[in-house]
Parts: sequence; structure tokens; C-alpha cells
Amino acid sequence: MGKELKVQLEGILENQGLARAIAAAYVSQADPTVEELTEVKTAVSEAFSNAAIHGYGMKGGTVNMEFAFTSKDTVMIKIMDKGVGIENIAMAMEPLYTTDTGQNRSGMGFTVMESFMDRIKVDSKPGEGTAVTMIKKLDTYYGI
Amino acid sequence: MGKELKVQLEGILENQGLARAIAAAYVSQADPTVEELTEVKTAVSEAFSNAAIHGYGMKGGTVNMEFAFTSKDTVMIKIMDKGVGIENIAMAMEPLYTTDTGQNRSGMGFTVMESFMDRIKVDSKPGEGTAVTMIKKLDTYYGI
Amino acid sequence: MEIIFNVMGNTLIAELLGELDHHAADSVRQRIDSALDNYRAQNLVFDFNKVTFMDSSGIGMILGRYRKMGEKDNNMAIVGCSKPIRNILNMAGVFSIIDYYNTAEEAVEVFDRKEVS
Amino acid sequence: MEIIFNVMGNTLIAELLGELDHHAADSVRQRIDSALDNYRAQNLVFDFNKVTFMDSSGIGMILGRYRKMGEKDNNMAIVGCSKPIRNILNMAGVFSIIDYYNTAEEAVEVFDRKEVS
Ligand SMILES: Nc1ncnc2c1ncn2[C@@H]1O[C@H](COP(=O)(O)OP(=O)(O)O)[C@@H](O)[C@H]1O
Ligand SMILES: Nc1ncnc2c1ncn2[C@@H]1O[C@H](COP(=O)(O)OP(=O)(O)O)[C@@H](O)[C@H]1O
Repeated sequence: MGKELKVQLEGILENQGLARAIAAAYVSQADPTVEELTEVKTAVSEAFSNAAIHGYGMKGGTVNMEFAFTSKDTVMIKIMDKGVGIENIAMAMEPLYTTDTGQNRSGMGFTVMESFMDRIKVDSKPGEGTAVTMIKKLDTYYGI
Repeated sequence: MGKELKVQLEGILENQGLARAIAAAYVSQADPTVEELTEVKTAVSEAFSNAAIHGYGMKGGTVNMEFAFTSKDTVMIKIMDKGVGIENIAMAMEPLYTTDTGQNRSGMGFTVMESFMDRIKVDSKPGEGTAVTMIKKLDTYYGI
Repeated sequence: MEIIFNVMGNTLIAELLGELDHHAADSVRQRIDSALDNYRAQNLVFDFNKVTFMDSSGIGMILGRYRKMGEKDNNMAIVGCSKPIRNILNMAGVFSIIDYYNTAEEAVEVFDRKEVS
Repeated sequence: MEIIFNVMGNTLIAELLGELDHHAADSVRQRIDSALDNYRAQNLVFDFNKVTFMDSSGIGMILGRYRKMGEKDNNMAIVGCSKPIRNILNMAGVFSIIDYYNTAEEAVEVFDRKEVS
């Protein structure tokens, strides 16, 4: 498990680009295609911004990210906050569903994560926080 | 302190490139010159490989890295291991000094860190581990 | 994210440069809205040719402008998306309400023809 | 890290590509040593033009080859370093014992002249 990486950073939108860049650096080790790299960055971007916006209500708080390869070409990414949590996970994951009262959020964050990664699992408890675990198999050269 | 970043990864040489890439992602936020970025990457590369090679004797162990901006354009990087530690820090930091008995190490790791960063501080205790703290002021556009 | 505004007749072309994420989206929204007001533009074209990254924040940004403009009799178009960006916009059905063109010129031509007819 | 070997007369040119760090250095050392043996080369040129990163592992790698070759009556040269890489080699005094040239051809020419004289 030498390739495991644990990251802790403040859950504010200013850190969204950094979260993506770290994910890109990690996944690059497996020689992904440009498209796969973009997909991973996008999924991480969604999960991280959800933690900052919904989990911590834009007031900040610690976000933990964990990266691991479960096999040579399969990456697992876990993004965790200790924010407000989600009442109804199944509903939250529905396309277009958002609790945002403004007109800024599309309700498509989870849908993007689901479509760009192979598997996604959401663990959450109201008042305790949320953990999003995503898995993606990469089409590395070795895999051909 | 929203820009703080904490990273934990296994202290093995396979992770040297990842440690560098994370440092680059972090420091890039301050718009450094290409040369400054290379200097930071090189210093991190030296400190991380020292932890893996000397600290953990190539047998692995956790390396913690902490990144922070102490001001808009000044970055602080701390790299810590819980390995064998250093008996005589002043001697270890001398150019050309190495405890490597083979012919592979140049004894120039600390010298490179010192010359590429503005300040470096080494805390170490035999049997407890080593922490290298490095500070560098970046010549960002805003700084002109 | 940088925005370069360009006016062709009644049309405001917003050329976006860089990464469009939830962090950038707020300011992008504001700058586009005030440009729309300033130029009293009737039509709006988003040029995505130089967008290097976009997450779902782009959907909200585009649909928000659509709602705002749609109240009047206006036109909107999107041009120059990379494949992953087109994927995201597709997921939300954006292209079923806003047309996609290859270039801003093409979009402006279609708008002009509409007005004549 | 990739290495492309090239032989010009008595000289082995090792063109290094990519990142040279402590992780890569072991295998680089081995590959160069076995190429030196295979080609029975008398002279060695390190071409750093395509090295995108190097830390102090490069010093040990170069000086190790120097010690190995120096036992016989051989020549060594380094060509095409970027500024940060030159800085690191300078810190260790590498250029006071190994000459630097702009191109591999230039180095080979100098070696050839030495042999004639
Ligand atoms: N980390 C989180 N903490 C609390 N609530 C969350 C979190 N992530 C998502 N949610 C909830 O799930 C809903 C749907 O999320 P998502 O599909 O990403 O759409 P959006 O972020 O655009 O609202 C959010 O509106 C929010 O209520
Ligand atoms: N993290 C560490 N843990 C234990 N010893 C260390 C550590 N870093 C450096 N040292 C000691 O300091 C010496 C000098 O280090 P350095 O200047 O980097 O040269 P080199 O790594 O080439 O030996 C090493 O040979 C080692 O004995």
C-alpha cells in the first residue's frame, strides 16, 4: 500500500483548484489518458465543492481526501467532511436535485461524479458529515 | 489559514515524484516563476528522499508534509519522518557529508535545500525522527 | 477565470479563458450580467474554446443566464466546447434548449437570419 | 527515466530523458555501466538536454561514473544542462573535474583532438 496518499485541507472554494491538482498528480502515476484525467479532476472538484458549499455552508472546516490504488490501474478516492451531513442520500443523488435556494447550483454534482467515475458510494449522517468514495478503472497502457 | 495543506504518504522512493508534484501544485497557487517552482520541487525531492533513504533505511514508514503560506508570497514547507533521526545535525548539514557507505549519495542534499530555499531548519532526535522546515519567498508579480 | 467580451451587432460574445469551477462561477456570473446590461445586448454567445476545465458550476452559470435572458425575446448559443465539457452540458440537457455552434461567427449569422425572417 | 545510447567512434553518448531523482538513479547507473561495458567505450558524454528535473542524485550518478572511468585513461563530458541543473552540479564542483560543452558533437571533437595530439 505504498501508493496511499492522505490529504487534509480547509474546505473553502479557494482550495478547489488545489484539490483537483493533487488528484491529478496522484492519478497521473498510473499513466491515464487525458480524458480520464479530466474526468477524475471533475469528480473531485464536485465532491470537494459539495463539502465546502453544502457540508460547511461556505464557513470552512476540514476536508480529508484519501487516494489509493486498489489495483495497478484502479484508483479509489475518498472525500470526507464533518459538516451538516445529508438527510436523504438517495434523493440527494437524483439528477437536478439541489437544496440550493438560489439559482446557482444545478443539482448535477452527484450525476457528474457518477457518470465520470465507475462507482460511487455516499456515507452520511445528519450532523456528523459526509464521505464520498469513488472508484475508477483507468485504461492504462498496461491494461491493453 | 485557509491555504494550509497537510499530506501523508509512505516514505518510499516510488513516492518521490508524487511528493514533488504536490509541492508544485501547492506553490503554483502563488504564481511563482518557473525557476522558483523548480527550486521548491528540488528541495522537497531532497528532503523526501532523505526521509525514505536515511530516516527509514528504505524500509518504508509514514512521511508527513505540511504546506502553508506565511504571507501572500512566502511559502513554508515542513517534511517529517519518524525514522532513525540525526545524531549530529550540524555535521549532517555540511556539504559532502554523507553516512552512505556506497558511492551513490553525494552528501549534497542539505546543501541543495539550503541554496534553493531562503531558510531551512532541521529538528531531529536519534530514534525519534527528523523534521525539515523550509521557507521561501516567491517573486510573484504582486511582489514587484 | 478571464473573460474577453466582444460585440457583433446585437450580440455579446463572452470568451471564457481558464478554469470554470464553483470558486470562479460567482464572479463569472456577475461580470457577464453587467456586460449584458452595459451593452444592452439582445443575444449572448458563450465561447468555450479556451476553457481548460469545467465542472457542474458551468451548468448553473449557463442556465442562470438563459433564465435571465429568456424573459425577453433573445437568443443564446454555446460554441467551442471540448468533449468533457460537452458531456457535462449534455447530462443536464443544456443543448436541448440552447444551440451549439462551432464558431461565434456561425452563431451570429444564425441570429441575424432569424431577425431578418 | 529513458536513456538513448549513441556511439561516435570511441565515445558513448548517453542522452537522458525525463526526471532524474533518487528513485530513478539506481537504474540509470546500472544501464550506463552496462552500456559502457558492452560498447567498450573509452569516452562518455552525458547529454542532459531532455532532463526535465534533477536533484542531488545526479551528482552521485555522474561522479560515480567518473570514478569508474577515471581509473583508465578516459574522457568524460556533460552537455546541455538547464540552469537549475547546472546550479546543482556547480554546488558539488562537478565542472571543476568534468568539462561542459554545448553539444555532444563539440565534446566528441575535443576528445578526438586529444587523441591525435
Ligand atoms: N458534502 C455534503 N454535505 C451536505 N450535503 C450535501 C453534500 N453533498 C451534497 N449534498 C446535498 O446533496 C444535494 C445534491 O448535490 P449535487 O448533486 O452535488 O448538486 P448541487 O451541489 O448542485 O446542489 C445538495 O444540494 C446538498 O443538499
Ligand atoms: N531524514 C533523515 N533521517 C536521518 N538521517 C538523515 C535524514 N536526512 C539526512 N540525514 C543524514 O544527513 C546526512 C547528509 O544528508 P544530505 O546532505 O542530504 O546528503 P546525502 O543524502 O547525499 O547523504 C545523510 O547522509 C544522513 O546521515
